[in-house]
Amino acid sequence: MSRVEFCGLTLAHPVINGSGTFDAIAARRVFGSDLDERFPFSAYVSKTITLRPRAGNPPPRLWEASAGLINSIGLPNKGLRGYLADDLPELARLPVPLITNVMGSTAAEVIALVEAVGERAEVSAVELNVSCPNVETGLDLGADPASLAALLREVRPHTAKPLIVKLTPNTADVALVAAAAEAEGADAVSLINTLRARAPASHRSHRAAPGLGAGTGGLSGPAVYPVALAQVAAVAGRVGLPIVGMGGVRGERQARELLEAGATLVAVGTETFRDPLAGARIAAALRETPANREQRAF
Amino acid sequence: MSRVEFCGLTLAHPVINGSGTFDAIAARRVFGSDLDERFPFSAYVSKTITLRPRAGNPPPRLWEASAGLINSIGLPNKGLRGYLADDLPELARLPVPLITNVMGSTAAEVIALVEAVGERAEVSAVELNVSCPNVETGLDLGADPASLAALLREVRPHTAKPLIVKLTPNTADVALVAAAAEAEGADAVSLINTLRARAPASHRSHRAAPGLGAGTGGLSGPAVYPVALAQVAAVAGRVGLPIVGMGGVRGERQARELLEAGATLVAVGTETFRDPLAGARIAAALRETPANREQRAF
Amino acid sequence: MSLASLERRRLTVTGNDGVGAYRVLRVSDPHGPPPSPGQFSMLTAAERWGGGVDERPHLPRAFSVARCKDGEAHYLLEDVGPGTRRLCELRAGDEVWVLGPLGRGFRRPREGRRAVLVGGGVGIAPLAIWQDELLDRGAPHALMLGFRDGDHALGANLLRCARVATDDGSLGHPGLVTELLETELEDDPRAEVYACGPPPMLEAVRSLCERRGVPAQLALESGMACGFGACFGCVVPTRRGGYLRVCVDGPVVDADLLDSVAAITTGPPCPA
Amino acid sequence: MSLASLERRRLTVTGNDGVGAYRVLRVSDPHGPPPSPGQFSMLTAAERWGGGVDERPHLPRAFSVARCKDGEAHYLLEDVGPGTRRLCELRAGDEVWVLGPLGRGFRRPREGRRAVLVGGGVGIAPLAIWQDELLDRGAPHALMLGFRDGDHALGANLLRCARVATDDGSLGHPGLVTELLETELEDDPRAEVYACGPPPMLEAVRSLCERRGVPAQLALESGMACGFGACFGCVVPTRRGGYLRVCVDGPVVDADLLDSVAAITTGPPCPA
Ligand SMILES: Cc1cc2nc3c(=O)[nH]c(=O)nc-3n(C[C@H](O)[C@H](O)[C@H](O)COP(=O)(O)OP(=O)(O)OC[C@H]3O[C@@H](n4cnc5c(N)ncnc54)[C@H](O)[C@@H]3O)c2cc1C
Ligand SMILES: Cc1cc2nc3c(=O)[nH]c(=O)nc-3n(C[C@H](O)[C@H](O)[C@H](O)COP(=O)(O)OP(=O)(O)OC[C@H]3O[C@@H](n4cnc5c(N)ncnc54)[C@H](O)[C@@H]3O)c2cc1C
Ligand SMILES: Cc1cc2nc3c(=O)[nH]c(=O)nc-3n(C[C@H](O)[C@H](O)[C@H](O)COP(=O)(O)O)c2cc1C
Ligand SMILES: Cc1cc2nc3c(=O)[nH]c(=O)nc-3n(C[C@H](O)[C@H](O)[C@H](O)COP(=O)(O)O)c2cc1C
Ligand code: FES
Ligand code: FES
Repeated sequence: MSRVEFCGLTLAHPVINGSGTFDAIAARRVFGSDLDERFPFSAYVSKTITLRPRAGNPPPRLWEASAGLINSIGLPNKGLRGYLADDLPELARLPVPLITNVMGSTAAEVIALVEAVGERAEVSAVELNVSCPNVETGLDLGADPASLAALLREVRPHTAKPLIVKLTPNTADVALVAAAAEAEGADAVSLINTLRARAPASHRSHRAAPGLGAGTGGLSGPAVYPVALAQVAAVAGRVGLPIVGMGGVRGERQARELLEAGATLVAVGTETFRDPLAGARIAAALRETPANREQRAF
Repeated sequence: MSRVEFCGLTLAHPVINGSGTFDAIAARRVFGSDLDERFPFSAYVSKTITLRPRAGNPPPRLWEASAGLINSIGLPNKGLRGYLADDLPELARLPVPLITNVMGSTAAEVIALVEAVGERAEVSAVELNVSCPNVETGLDLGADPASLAALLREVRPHTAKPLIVKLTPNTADVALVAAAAEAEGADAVSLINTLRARAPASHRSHRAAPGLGAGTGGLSGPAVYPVALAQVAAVAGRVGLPIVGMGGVRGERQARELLEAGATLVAVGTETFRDPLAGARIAAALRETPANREQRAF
Repeated sequence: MSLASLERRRLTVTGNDGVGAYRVLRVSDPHGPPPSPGQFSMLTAAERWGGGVDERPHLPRAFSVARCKDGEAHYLLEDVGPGTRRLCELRAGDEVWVLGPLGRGFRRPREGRRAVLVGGGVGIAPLAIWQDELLDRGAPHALMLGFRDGDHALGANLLRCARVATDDGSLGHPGLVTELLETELEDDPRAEVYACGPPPMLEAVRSLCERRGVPAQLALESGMACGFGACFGCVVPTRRGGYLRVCVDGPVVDADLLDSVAAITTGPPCPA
Repeated sequence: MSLASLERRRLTVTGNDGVGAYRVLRVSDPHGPPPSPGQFSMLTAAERWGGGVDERPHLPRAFSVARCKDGEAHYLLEDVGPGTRRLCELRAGDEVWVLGPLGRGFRRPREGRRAVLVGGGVGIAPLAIWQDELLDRGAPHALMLGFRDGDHALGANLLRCARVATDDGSLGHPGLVTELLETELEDDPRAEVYACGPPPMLEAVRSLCERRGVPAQLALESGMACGFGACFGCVVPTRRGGYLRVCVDGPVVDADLLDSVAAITTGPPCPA
């Protein structure tokens, strides 16, 4: 398994990062030129960018769960202007295509983001986050086919770049939501985002404090993998769009199963925290064992 | 923590079983009188009973996941008539109150079940399963507030026994669904049922076969606990009904956290497979450490 | 048939010895209910159950009691995944949770029939304790065991007077153990067959016995979550339609309850 | 400041010795980038990471490099949960994944200032390697360490010429190490303080130094998932508003960046 076509891009392998789980700019500071020389992903997805800067949620932001992680990061980012001015030039130097993930709480906000990001030559595709459970947007736009359709109907015309819709898993029937995205002109869907979750109250300080500063958060990591596989398979059974499958990918096995279930690309999130080269490790394993794969297929 | 009031029942402690995770009749065959002498739960919830007998799904029915279990059991049961004739007399001999869990795919079916079960003196309460993801009912009745409301409006008048609605976690906003249950006269809600999940295709036999006979299944065990805690807290924040909290309870910690999040009872499912006395172990631990609990509360 | 206590018991490992490709885990259990041959236990390492490949094992694992001697229960282990791997690591002094004995074991041969024990791979385990009992009772019997190679065939040393077949011909009869069985039934049709092994072997035994009208008791395996009838996960289809639970209706079942054993082969976990 | 390789390295444990309530884990690392004092590594046991209480640990854990000597990196461990428990179990020959060195370490004292090292509990770890460097350079410095009791105070033997305070008075000054610091700053106001320890101690150091106008470098802790800026999970609030990431902006930060260290105390994991 080598080059992959995805939304008109030709990628060196099918493994990318999940939005918000790899800060390439910080990583360059930490790892120096090693970062660019061995960049683990075939495309780089930015953290979610919002119109205005956000500081993110108060700590604690992390809680380790059984075979997983609950986070309530709260989408800290410099805002659109800061992203375009400070981050984009740095990200453009990465050796892979750049996908910028954006989120807005109204159609107007989303349009502003998609237009501004989409017109930049450095950006190969736009991913629209309609699913982050950590943030009080009032509504979870992606939780229901009708509201997602309404949003996309307005947003879609505002960029010619490939538009990937990152679906929320916190919904009754994700395939219906994906079908709405397809009908309204999305170029791809990505899933799953984190499952809405809660960490127990922490009893470490004198007063009972929540284990997470924001009370609730999102669950990721191996614990969610069976849910991710079910949702990717359900979406693949319903729509013809390319799918970026993610959620609990730790190694080759999960990556291959998601691809077999219908994903075109897989994304790695939490596993990168354990091993910054996880993406490259998985890509190499996918490349090395096609024989094995055929053997298993008959 | 000792006696608990729940829907007019006085229970010896707050720990019961999750429906379908303990077959008291089989257990009596296996463990003899020990079963009744040390019955681990303060009430017994039956497996889901349907109008007609069901054989259940083809094997394989189990797949072990990271910190959890995927099952596609498919609600095997003797059907209403067999349950009433064969099982009810045996279950009535248990030393604890009996809750019978029922499921139907139409309001008429559910009414027939609720009436027939509710009129039996041996049955203390009826639990209505509107959430089982393993079974093709066409619709998942509990996935959406409106359809659940419509169902309950028809069903509620048909029994005077306490009616517990077992909600599905596979929904956009479980608190809204719980609110619908409350508005339509449910006496309690129980959650979470298993998360819709999929096991990988199995490569053990010569042809690639699904890891589960039925393709998809439901995820339970520690992996789902952070989702259960979030959903119980969300429901408790919205409705005044008593809540049976479950999903990944392994020990005292999770039980206590669910109770603190607003549950009146907790139910143990998958952990019972590991330790048949898990319910009793957890109940004892809850009883023994009230001091500790107060210490942690200031 | 012994009844298990509802309480799983925390017992101490007294030894763990390699026997060819297998290990024999010995657990001190002087006061436990005596298992009947063919019964099994659900085992969980008391420490670090979990944390293997894919964060497994999580659930307990089923193992036939292979022998019960001097206050110790023996289990024969084959490392096929995270659960068996962890149990294979245990050493004297480590502890295991044991729930059991569970299930229905072997029934004595019908009047006038001689026991013929047929085992394949790690499926020799319940035949060992069954042979112990037959020997105690002075009951005449035949024993034939199949293995994939010589290293596995060393497992035959755990039983007495076994005829051995190996797939690779490295020991005994080169070929399948069912070929030995065929000859045996040719010679003595008044047999009652007791078989345990991988599904294809069990299926061969089943259809052979069916053809010859010889009664057979098959010790089945199936992926189990609980072992005591709680999860309905361990089912196999029956001839009459519907399913039986291997943990409470078996693991030993009369062969004529089943249409075929092949249908079970997809079930995890179910080692060769 | 050394740069880490993007590849975590699988290294061999060369020893693990108890020192009072702590353990010193030694890892062979002759070719790794030399860590600067105050830098840390993310550690994961190569085998059986997971499977502890609540099926944890899952993520790697952060540990200050406590010493770097003879091709070995030393880590000082306190068993406070499933991750540290597992690492405490490792013995010579076992393997660990190491990502590092990470983060920003201590900066030299400003011109004309003398280093005063203040440690509490397991927070003495980065001070050990820092003292090694100060000794190498012949830089004059003072060292004071606080512990809860005598067993923990044995950790002071890992450094040289420490003044010790214990909460229970079993060794040295009965009371808080910040009381020793107060006297020290009284005597020599031209100090630069280097502190690492539990949040209440760091906060006491911070406010004391602020009151006295003494510069302080605080080695912070915070729950970390990644250690290299990827997760945005390890933040602490800054005086200017907003947050800094302890893993990439720290762990050593100038005290005047912070309004208070107390705000961090709720963060898991963050041992005494
Ligand atoms: C009644 C009975 C008696 C038995 N007696 C013995 C005995 O005496 N000795 C003995 O060695 N064994 C015995 N077994 C089999 C034993 O229980 C299994 O080998 C054991 O459960 C395997 O567990 P594992 O974690 O090592 O491997 P697993 O990985 O759980 O199972 C092994 C196989 O299952 C499949 N599998 C892979 N991933 C998964 C997954 N996520 N979930 C489920 N399956 C998966 C794979 O194909 C793998 O090869 C018995 C089983 C039963 C039911
Ligand atoms: C830069 C840096 C340097 C460090 N240096 C050292 C060092 O040199 N030596 C040293 O011993 N330690 C050091 N630490 C601390 C060390 O990283 C923690 O002690 C370790 O991560 C604890 O992991 P654990 O699994 O043992 O305990 P955990 O259980 O993960 O954490 C311990 C505490 O966290 C809370 N907690 C409980 N459950 C959870 C949960 N599910 N998720 C998250 N938190 C939970 C509890 O209150 C518990 O007491 C350092 C930390 C940092 C950030
Ligand atoms: C710490 C953290 C931060 C995340 N931030 C974002 C984000 O900014 N935008 C987004 O769309 N998804 C975000 N996600 C979700 C991931 O991209 C991914 O969908 C999810 O974690 C499942 O994959 P995993 O199990 O491999 O981590 C975040 C996840 C984590 C764990
Ligand atoms: C094997 C199995 C069978 C189940 N059968 C039923 C059922 O018949 N009816 C039902 O309402 N829930 C059923 N459930 C769901 C449980 O009652 C419970 O809601 C779920 O497993 C979460 O709890 P746990 O993590 O403690 O297992 C079943 C769960 C399992 C694992
Ligand atoms: S293993 Fe659970 S019913 Fe048989
Ligand atoms: S630990 Fe992940 S950003 Fe600091």
